[in-house]
Amino acid sequence: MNNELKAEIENQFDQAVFDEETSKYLIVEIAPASYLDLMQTLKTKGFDYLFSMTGMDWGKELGVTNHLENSQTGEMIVVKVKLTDREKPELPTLEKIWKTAHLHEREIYDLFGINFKGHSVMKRLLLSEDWEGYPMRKDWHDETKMIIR
Amino acid sequence: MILTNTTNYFGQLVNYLSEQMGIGGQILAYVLVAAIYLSFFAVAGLLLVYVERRVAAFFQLRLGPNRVGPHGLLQTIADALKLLSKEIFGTNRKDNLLYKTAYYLVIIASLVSLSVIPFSRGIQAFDINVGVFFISAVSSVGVLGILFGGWGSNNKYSLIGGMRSGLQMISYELSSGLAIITMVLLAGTLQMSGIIEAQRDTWFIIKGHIPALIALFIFVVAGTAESNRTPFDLPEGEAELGAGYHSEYSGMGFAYFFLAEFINMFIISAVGVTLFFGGWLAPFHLTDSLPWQPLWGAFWFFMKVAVFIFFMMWFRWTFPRLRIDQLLTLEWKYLLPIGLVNIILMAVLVYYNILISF
Amino acid sequence: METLTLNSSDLKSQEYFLNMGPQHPATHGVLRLILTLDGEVVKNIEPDLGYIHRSIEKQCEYEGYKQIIHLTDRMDYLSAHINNEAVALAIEQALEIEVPERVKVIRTIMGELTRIASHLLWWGVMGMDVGALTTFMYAFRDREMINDIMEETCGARLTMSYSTPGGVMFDLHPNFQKRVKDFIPHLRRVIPQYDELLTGNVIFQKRMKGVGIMSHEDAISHGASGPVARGSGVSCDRRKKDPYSAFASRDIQFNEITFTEGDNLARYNVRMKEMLESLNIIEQLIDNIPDDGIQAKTKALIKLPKGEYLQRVETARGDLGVYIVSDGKKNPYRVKFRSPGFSNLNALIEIGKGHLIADLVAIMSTLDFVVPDIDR
Amino acid sequence: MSYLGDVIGGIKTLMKGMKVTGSYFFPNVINKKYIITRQYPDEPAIVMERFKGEVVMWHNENNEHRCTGCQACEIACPNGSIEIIWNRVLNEETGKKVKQIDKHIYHLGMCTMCNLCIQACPTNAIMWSTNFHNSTYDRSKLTKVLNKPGSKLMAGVEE
Repeated sequence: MNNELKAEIENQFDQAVFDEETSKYLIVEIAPASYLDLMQTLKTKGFDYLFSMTGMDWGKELGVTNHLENSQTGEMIVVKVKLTDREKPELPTLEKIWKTAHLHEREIYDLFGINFKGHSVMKRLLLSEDWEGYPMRKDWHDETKMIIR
Repeated sequence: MILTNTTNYFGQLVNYLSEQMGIGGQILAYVLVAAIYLSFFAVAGLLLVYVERRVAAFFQLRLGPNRVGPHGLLQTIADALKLLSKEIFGTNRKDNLLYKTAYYLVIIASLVSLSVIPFSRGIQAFDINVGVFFISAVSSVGVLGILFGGWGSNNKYSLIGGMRSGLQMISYELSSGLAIITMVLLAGTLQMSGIIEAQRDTWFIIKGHIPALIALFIFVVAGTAESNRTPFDLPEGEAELGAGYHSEYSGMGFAYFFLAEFINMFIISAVGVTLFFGGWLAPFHLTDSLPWQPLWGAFWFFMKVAVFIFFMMWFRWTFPRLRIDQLLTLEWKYLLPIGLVNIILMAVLVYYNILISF
Repeated sequence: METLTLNSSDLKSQEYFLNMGPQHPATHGVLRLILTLDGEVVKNIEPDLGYIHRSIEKQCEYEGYKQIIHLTDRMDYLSAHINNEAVALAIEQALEIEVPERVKVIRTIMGELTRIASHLLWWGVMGMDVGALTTFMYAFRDREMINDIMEETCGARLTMSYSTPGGVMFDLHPNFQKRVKDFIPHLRRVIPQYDELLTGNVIFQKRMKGVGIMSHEDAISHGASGPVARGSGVSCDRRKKDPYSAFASRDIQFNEITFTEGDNLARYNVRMKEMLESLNIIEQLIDNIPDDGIQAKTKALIKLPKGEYLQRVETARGDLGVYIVSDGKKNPYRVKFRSPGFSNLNALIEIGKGHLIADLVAIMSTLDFVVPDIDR
Repeated sequence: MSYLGDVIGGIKTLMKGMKVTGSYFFPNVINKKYIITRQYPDEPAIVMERFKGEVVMWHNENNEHRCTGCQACEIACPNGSIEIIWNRVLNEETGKKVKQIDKHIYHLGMCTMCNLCIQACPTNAIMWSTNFHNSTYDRSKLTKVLNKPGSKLMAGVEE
């Protein structure tokens, strides 16, 4: 199944990078431009359950790791998208495809500062509006609020 | 003079003092009676709060207040003292007039209704010839207080609570009125003492058999609703509205609302006992030949009221709350039609005298 | 400063805002909902989170792997043990440790006890939310027995920190089996009482039936999991779908409870029936706990190999995902807790609309939020 | 007919609920049969032997403890609740400088009772106490020094 899927994705999205080493699930890394298309395609292929959206800071790039599940077979696929622009990172929203993306994207916006274009309420969720910076980024540092041993 | 019953002890007191001391004596007598009623109000209210807490505790596998005084009896007095000493504060931009009038209206309504309740033979401040009607009229003034409080506090939760309360009271007045009228058909009088006298041989709950039972059921439901208790505590609706219409009251303002709720419960029970269970009459004429008749009457009256109140507490600690639309459905689709049919049934029974009497 | 995303110019003439929470009896903690109301009808819901956000994910990046576990207790404190287990399993998965059978069985029994305790608390609070105040004390009486079992073995009543990578902290207390065996018939006896007191009650039925309907598709799209999704007919029990601990190593017979109505009553019934299923599971395990040690060999300082690991377990609230990205150091590079409550909250935004406030409270209750779980 | 059926069925379910609460109420009134309240200060609290109340250091009657000052607990602690102040003292017999604790400081206010320090301790010097009377009016009182003043390392622990 994995290989079939891989081939199909490869056909449609030539810039997709696959990674089967680091995780027990198939990881697809995709450029931001074809991110929405890929997710849409995956949904039609039966991956209808957006398990989680994880904001990531890989040091240089920011990004999102999506865990998708096929709610029938229980199969999982991981979709990663990396953004090199740390100043104004932008991604298209998945809200239209999965309703659960609504809160997940707000959380990622809040903690990582990735702006999801087309999201209905792109506001801070956990932190207050006057918070400066995005605390889950690796370069975020606060002498008073963080004590690192 | 409205005072008609010559065996009325309060009436005798007024007459005696006014004969002795003229107009001053009359005023003194009125003040005395008022003082008696006010102190009864306070004591009964505090006692009911204690009983409610204790009963609730036993329902909920707890002990309840048991530290202050013997068996915790003084707990509510301590609470009242605490409430007295509390600072009174409200919201910004509240409607001060309505906000401050609210609790007086509520408490006056329940105090005034108390005046026509016959505690025993001759112990009744105000034996008016339209007693039952008077109670249902006056007790609906209380809803004004709740509406005032809800609106005046400038708080949306209070407002919702107040509005719910208005809706609920207006609806359920109807049913309780119908239930009362059903029983009045049996008595042929609206006077409280008259109603009790009519039950000397047979209590109305037995005399009126089926329709009386239905009327009792309607009366209990409507009465519970009128006293804003679970399952009809929507105006407070703790889980939804915090505290509803009295959210923004503190200190004695809150205490008045609280006391009035319990006195209302007492009044509803007293009316229920008077209408259905023969008021202060002893069951099976048990104590009729004993001396101290008025005291025995009071004893039986309070016993019956206690049982009635206990059932209301039992409801409260068992049932979930209704939703506002279900509340109205229950009233307009169930209680009101049943009540109307019941009144006709009762009328027919009374006309053809198909009643049980000993 | 202003966190309201709606302002009064968006309102229609009949509508007004109601700020529900963060301090409100029905929000079970510090959830804040900004409601747009028309009369009592909810037109729009906007959650405002973060009142108990402790940044557990960020903290984890500065902790060793063993030290993460105690933080997870504080997430969904009602299924603390299952959270511990999830992290432990994720680490074991990464290190490819095979834990002793005894550990698996202990973890499963503890997990099911936690689930029952959580559902009991939910049941009590559910009653409170619809106005039946007595349910709370009855549920707490029975939950107390589980807390005692937990305290006797784990040393804590709520935040157990009982699982460690490769094993469990302490061995079972000698009284454990006896206490659990006392508890099972007790709960079997009281659950019919619960049904008589609340489930069967006509007022309760009327309050629950047909309220807050979430369709099968919506449940999937909202990412709902646990009893919430199973109330909508989505079969999503991780214990069945991708078994872990004793569910994998033993042949445990139990049913996945699903209802198709998707309303409040369905979600309610799922949880009520799940308690009995959990009792079944415990009954099957309690008599034969093998005796092969409580700790697999682990290094004192755990370093996960480079890579990323996802472990999903079924907590009392649903599907908890622990996603660990490791770069081979002693601290994780990134830890994400995909909490079930967070996705279920997403469902509330939609299914709460168009209901009365009283119904919204009931819906929130059947979605069973634990706010620290949402905020993390 | 379903109208009347509804009413009667509804009342029946209500009576069932009242039966349940009543079955607890009346025995409670008579002899407090089902009451679960423990009146805590009067009745002692039931604390299990494993209850994780606070970390204490075991001392024997000669005021000796088993802590070698290895700092394993300090490292194991997730939130820095334990600080050990130590110095090296010359051991008269062997002539070597040995690590010795000066103060074993324990911040109860930060402790999450996760048991990692006790698990980490190689010499079983620290253990749980079931004491839960930990509330104070002053947060600084929650910072405790575990080793008693003047206490020494027990002989033979070092090996």
